[in-house]
Amino acid sequence: MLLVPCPYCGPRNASDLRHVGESHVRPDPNTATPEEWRTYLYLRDNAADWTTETWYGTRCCRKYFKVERNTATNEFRNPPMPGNKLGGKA
Amino acid sequence: MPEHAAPAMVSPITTSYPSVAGSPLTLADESTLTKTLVRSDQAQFGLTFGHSRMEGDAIVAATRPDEWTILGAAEAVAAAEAAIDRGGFTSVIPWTHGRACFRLSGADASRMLEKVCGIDWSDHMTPDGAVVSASVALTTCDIIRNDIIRNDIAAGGAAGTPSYLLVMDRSFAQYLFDALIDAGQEFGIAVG
Amino acid sequence: MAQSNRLPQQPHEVIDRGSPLNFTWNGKNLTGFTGDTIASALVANGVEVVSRSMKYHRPRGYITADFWDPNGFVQVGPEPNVRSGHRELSSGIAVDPQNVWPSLDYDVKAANGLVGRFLSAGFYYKTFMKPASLWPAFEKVLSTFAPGGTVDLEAPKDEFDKRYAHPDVLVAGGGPAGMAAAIAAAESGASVMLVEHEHRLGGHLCWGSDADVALAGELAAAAEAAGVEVLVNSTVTGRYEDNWIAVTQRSHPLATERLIKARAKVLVVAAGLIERPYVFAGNDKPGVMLSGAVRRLVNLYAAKPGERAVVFSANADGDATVADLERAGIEVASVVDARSGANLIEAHGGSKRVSSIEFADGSKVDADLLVVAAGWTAPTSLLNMAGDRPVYDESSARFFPQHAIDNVLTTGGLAGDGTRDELVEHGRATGRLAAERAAAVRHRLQAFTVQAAPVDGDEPAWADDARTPLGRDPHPALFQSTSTGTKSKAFVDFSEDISNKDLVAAAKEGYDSVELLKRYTTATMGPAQGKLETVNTVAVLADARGETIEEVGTTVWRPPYAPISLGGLAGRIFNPHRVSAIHEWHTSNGMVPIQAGAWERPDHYGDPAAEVRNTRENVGIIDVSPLGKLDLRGPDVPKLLNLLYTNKWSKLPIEGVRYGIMCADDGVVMDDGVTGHLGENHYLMTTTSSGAARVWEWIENWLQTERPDWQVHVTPVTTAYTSINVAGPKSRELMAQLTDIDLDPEAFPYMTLRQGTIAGIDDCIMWRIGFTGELSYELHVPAGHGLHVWETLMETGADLGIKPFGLEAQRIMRLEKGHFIVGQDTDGLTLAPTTGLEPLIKLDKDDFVGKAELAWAMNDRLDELPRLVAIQTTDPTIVPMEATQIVRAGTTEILGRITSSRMSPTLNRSVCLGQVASAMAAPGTELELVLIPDGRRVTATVMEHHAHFDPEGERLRA
Amino acid sequence: MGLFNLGRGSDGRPPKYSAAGLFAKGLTGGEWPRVWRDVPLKKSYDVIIIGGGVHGLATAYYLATNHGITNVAVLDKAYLGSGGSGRNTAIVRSNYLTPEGVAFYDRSLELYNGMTEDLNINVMFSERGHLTLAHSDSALRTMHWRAEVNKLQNIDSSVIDPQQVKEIVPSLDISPDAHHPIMGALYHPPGGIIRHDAVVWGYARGADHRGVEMHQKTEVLDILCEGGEGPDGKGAGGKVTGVRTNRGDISAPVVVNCTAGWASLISDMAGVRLPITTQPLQAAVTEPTKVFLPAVVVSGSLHVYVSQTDRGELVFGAAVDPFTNYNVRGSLDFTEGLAGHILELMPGVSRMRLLRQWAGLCDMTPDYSPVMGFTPVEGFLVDVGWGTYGFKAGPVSGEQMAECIATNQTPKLIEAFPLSRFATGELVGEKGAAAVGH
Repeated sequence: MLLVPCPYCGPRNASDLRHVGESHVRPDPNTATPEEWRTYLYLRDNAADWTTETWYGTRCCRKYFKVERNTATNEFRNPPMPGNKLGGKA
Repeated sequence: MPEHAAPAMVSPITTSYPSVAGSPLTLADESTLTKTLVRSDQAQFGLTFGHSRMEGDAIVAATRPDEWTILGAAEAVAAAEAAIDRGGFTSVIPWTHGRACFRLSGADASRMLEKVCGIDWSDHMTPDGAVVSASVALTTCDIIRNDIIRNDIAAGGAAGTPSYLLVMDRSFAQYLFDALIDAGQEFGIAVG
Repeated sequence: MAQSNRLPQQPHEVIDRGSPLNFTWNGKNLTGFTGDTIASALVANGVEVVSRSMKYHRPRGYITADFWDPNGFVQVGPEPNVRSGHRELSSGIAVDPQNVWPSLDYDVKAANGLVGRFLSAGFYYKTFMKPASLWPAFEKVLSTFAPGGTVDLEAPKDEFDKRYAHPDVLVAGGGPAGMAAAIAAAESGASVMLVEHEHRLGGHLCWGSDADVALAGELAAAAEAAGVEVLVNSTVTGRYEDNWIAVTQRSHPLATERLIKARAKVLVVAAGLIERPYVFAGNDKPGVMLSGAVRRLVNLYAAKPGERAVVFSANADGDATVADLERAGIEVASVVDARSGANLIEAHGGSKRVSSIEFADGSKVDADLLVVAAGWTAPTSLLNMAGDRPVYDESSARFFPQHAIDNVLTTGGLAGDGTRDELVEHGRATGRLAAERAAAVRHRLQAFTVQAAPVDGDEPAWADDARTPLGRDPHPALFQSTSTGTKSKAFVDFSEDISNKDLVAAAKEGYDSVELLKRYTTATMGPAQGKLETVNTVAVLADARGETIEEVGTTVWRPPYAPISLGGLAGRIFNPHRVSAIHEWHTSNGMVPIQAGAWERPDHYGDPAAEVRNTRENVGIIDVSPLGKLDLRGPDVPKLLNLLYTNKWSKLPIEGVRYGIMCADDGVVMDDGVTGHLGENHYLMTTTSSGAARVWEWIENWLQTERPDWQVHVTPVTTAYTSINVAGPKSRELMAQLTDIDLDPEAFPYMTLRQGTIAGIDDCIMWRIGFTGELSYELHVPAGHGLHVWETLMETGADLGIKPFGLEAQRIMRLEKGHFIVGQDTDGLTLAPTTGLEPLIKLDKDDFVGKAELAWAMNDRLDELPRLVAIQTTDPTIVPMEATQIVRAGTTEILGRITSSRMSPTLNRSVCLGQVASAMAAPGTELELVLIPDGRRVTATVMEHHAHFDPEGERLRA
Repeated sequence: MGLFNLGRGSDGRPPKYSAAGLFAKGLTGGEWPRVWRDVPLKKSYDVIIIGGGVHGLATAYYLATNHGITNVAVLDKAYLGSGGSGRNTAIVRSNYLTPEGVAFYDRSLELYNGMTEDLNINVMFSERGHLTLAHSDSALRTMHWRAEVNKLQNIDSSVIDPQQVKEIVPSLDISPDAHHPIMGALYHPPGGIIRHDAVVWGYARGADHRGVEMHQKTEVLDILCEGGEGPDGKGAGGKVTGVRTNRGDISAPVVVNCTAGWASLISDMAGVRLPITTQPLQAAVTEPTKVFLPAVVVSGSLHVYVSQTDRGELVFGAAVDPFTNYNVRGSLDFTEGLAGHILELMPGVSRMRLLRQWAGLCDMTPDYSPVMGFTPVEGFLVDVGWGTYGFKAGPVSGEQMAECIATNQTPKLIEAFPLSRFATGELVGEKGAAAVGH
């Protein structure tokens, strides 16, 4: 069970939160071209690396917050896990 | 139009379990307590998220980063509401009917919670007064550690006995009550 | 004779000879003692063959006599695949062999042994191909070879349980090093959980010398004294991310198995070593045993593994076995020392038992027991799961951990070799280090966790690993003997019946990487998951490729370390269940329930059609408490509503109620409902029952991430209110008796709300809307008084002919009125304007969710999209089942489908909603339907209005 | 030279597999030739296929057999079948929701049916029937929807009632008071399971016989392009010239991305962005017992599917993990949830033990449908976005991609799946009622 560093609650089991997804910006619907809009809707970087993403504290603080997670190792940073020592992933 | 008398509010807990005096672990239904929800961008009661204290005879708990819950007898809650800072953007919402409330008390209360909730219930991580929202038997609860300070056997033992208030959506209350009674068998849980 | 092979009292035996236990083996009555394992009891009773092998059905006896014994699987009552080498004997159990037919002694399938040379690994990929039509028959035959026991599907479910734990230090393995680590960690102030796979602490000390046994006792007592939580007969089955540790406890008094989920700050792996079988001809014959098996049987259980032994020893444990055998009075015919280059060639013997042993020097010795001490396998599973890739050490002929992992420490045999004292000292040092690091993590956790007690002082520095490493004893590299020219097979994988020749052949075919070899031959795929087989498999492959074990590399050990029962994994199954404040009343008044998500609610009370008629003629009430309700407060609520709904909200007056439809940013319909303006900066939004939680998160998302400057407080009040819809021509008359709110149509018109006292209950909300199409009032009353209001309605309405109605009646009435249900009449691609609500989509608003896509769709491609229309079949008695397909006449080209259909009690004809291609959406268009289930084709017509009944809505505006 | 290039006839074609052959080898102790050759990597090929799984190997096989294009290299960074092809739960079916989906998967099933003879290797296709359980009215409605779409295209698929479900799978609990009552099921007799490794090896062997080269432990580090609008000539308007691997550069006019898990990363190398998020799909297997489960059982709302192999192991799968990541280690939460759901469906199996768990990477697209065919970069084709159903589609994807490459036109069967649909917003209807259906 992943331990997610919620900036409001502290580290929480991932099952108490919901992964919202890779953070991305919503264009102005009045000026966006279809291509820009659908890029916002459908395209993601999906990097196997550090990714800035949004989580929601469904069963804790009910806050949306951004974290940086390495999608290859599932390590978190910013906010840091209470010591990446907790991770010990390789 | 004929007069209709308003009866007392009804708890969602309708099944009855035998109540055993002096059992080591008790679960009490306190759903009819008066409850008020405060949402505010102002500091309230000098309490930050995750902490609670007594405000007179009412319990005041910071249940979310911008949210406070007041629980107690009607008068006590009314008194506590007087202390709300209504400046800034503040909403005071009646919460009595939306939420059910149980009190789990006894020396084994934290070991009991370990069976249904993934939070670390040790004293240093969840001391008396701590407030945490988490999944309890797959139902989201606000849990307030509110140890028994008075010597009260009925409420589950002597002064200092660990005690937790579980506050949850009313519609889940009966399910959760039954689930807790079931999970508590190994500690001889009884209805307080 | 009972227990013919029970030895006289052994100095450190764990059986209680004063407490005999009866059990049956293969139908025969036998006796053992309390403390016996099933295996030791069988051996003590002279049982030599306990199972038949999977492919060749060769007779097999115990080889390791422990949890991992590939031959020791038995059926115990309803329980298949019981590890008889581990499971303790209990009174009255029925133990039976598995994988035998018709009997253990005479097994027909043993005939496979004769054709074995043709059953090379992977043979089934190469045959049973023609004719293809016969494969199912072949398959049936093959499946009778399925190894393993029988599942008793009728047997009652056992009790299973779960718990969480948060130990500072969790120690996996209760041998000398593990116990010492646990003690030292606890003495350093850490909370410690010590998990031992076997039935008692001590590890290999238990079957060791007097001094070994004494030390085991001292350490166990010290652990107890230090306050360590000790779990025996429990296994650390997995290490997952962030030190999430799975422990299977088989020793809980109330539960057959209990899964403990521990978030350990530091994990200490002290799993010890597993003795490795040696690959040589005949190595699977009953009577060939590893030294550990013999020492357990003799020293712990006083069970005699044979009469005349040959010991093949490459290490101290082999040597010690000689002493044990002699002490127990078992003849040791010969000791062969691998360290001086001697080697085994073949174990000869009949089908049931080894009879003589042939050596490399050509000599042959008669014996019925061959003890093999050929070396060790390091069970590095938990380290693999933590990301380590252990490396092979030539001189010690085994794998060792490679990387240091911050919060996973290793001690004991996994870390190296040493004397008892060295192992204990390394364990202690590891325990102290673990406690120090745990303290640092604990300090951080406490500092980061909002509800935790304030933590004082600076965070302890991360302790460096200053342990004196254990040494590594040289050990001969014994994997496979040169069994050339021998007839009998040399097995690498006993449970899968894979010989070294099979592996070499597979490698030569090109399956020459460990993973491909595994997949092709199924080597290491059996119940021990490679603990006995992997290293030998790698060694044989290395030989075949002329490479070193290091070059070939090993495979990844996957969780769990030891199998967990499905019951244990499931534990206590929680199924959250929601009911309204009126639930009890429904149940005692003939409710036929329906499960709607987590909600249990009345589908009807016996006759939904009658409920409809009564509501249309008199008055009916329905409990709609599950209706999602959100309390919205703040000056920016109108902005929020304008953003979330496709229509406009700025001008909704206080006491006004309005319907709205919500889309996602791709324009697809997400939810709908009415929202009422309760007072200044105060609104009540209703959502679909199933959408309540989603819409709440959706709103929070917009407020928190996209519009953080807006002042809106959203509070879920779904069950703060009991919601009751009072519908029917007589509803006004009824309500007039329960409230002093002015109900005059002029004073309280359609699509407005009032707040006040109902049936003596204050703070009720009442709004006039009409999902059913009737004059109706939707009441939202404080939930604690919901039952009172409901019962008062029923009493007061009695003479008006009031009847409750359920979900089904409501569904019928809304369909008669042509109201669609999001998620039933719409789907994951339905764009808002195609639902017939184009007027509700205000593209002139500056922004709303979904605007961009809807604008493009409405301008460019609306006529490419399916439309939601009302449909009536030509034959009014036909009710086309929901999901009935609409096709181009006479073809199979799909043009749409029926999304809702019912027989209308009001119109006495069937009524439908459906999605059809826009070309077919014009009123009057004739459609062809393919009925379910018989495929009969009937015609239907697209109607002008969605509403089949009262399209002008006079009734609800009455 | 490879290690064991043995046993080939002068024509380079090895002998066929047969019972007789087995018998002979058994008597003589003779050896079988390599299943595929181990040859040196060339500097250039006509077609380079990235990904040595079912999709890549099938594409190579059909390029060679149907179109005579044999100067082809299949590159895999690990060993053949090391990705999704060896990690899936080997279920095949064609009872999809949309006409385009049904037609596509039905062709795949057809190819699977003839595969044992086509490839001369026993892929052990077990046509045992596939049940998708419904636990609610709405689920049942969706089952009917699928059944009707299927029937109209002559797919054997129908909705059956709880009693019929019980007759097919006696171990299921159909009592109405169950937490998740079984209210019916979509029954698809042609669905079943197959030995997934055999499919991989069969295509590899078949392609090898016709001259295609398989190169394992050959990782693509970059895709070489020219003329594109992006950096290094990558991106729209450009064309592919080859690939850079850990074993050097290889040139080719056509490069096909047949990877799963890394699909979006590989495409990025050509400057082509994909609408994909990568999420692990977990699976697990129990210890073997005597066979008692005759059909494949799926519960969409419980997110679990199960079948029993001829070896007697129960094989489980679930829904993809709830967050994107590239980690193929199994999780404990998965096995817990899985066991809970299975015991609700089949209380009798509580004593069976979970033996092993693993995960594979799935490339999820917004409309639960693949992305196939041409991209804005000339010569760079994709066969990706296979979500949780890539294995089922392997054969037909290979056949269609081969045709796409050979004819330089998009075949009808995959017209619904172009990358361009995400720019025009015309998503595939599987999104319509996207329940997990494996």
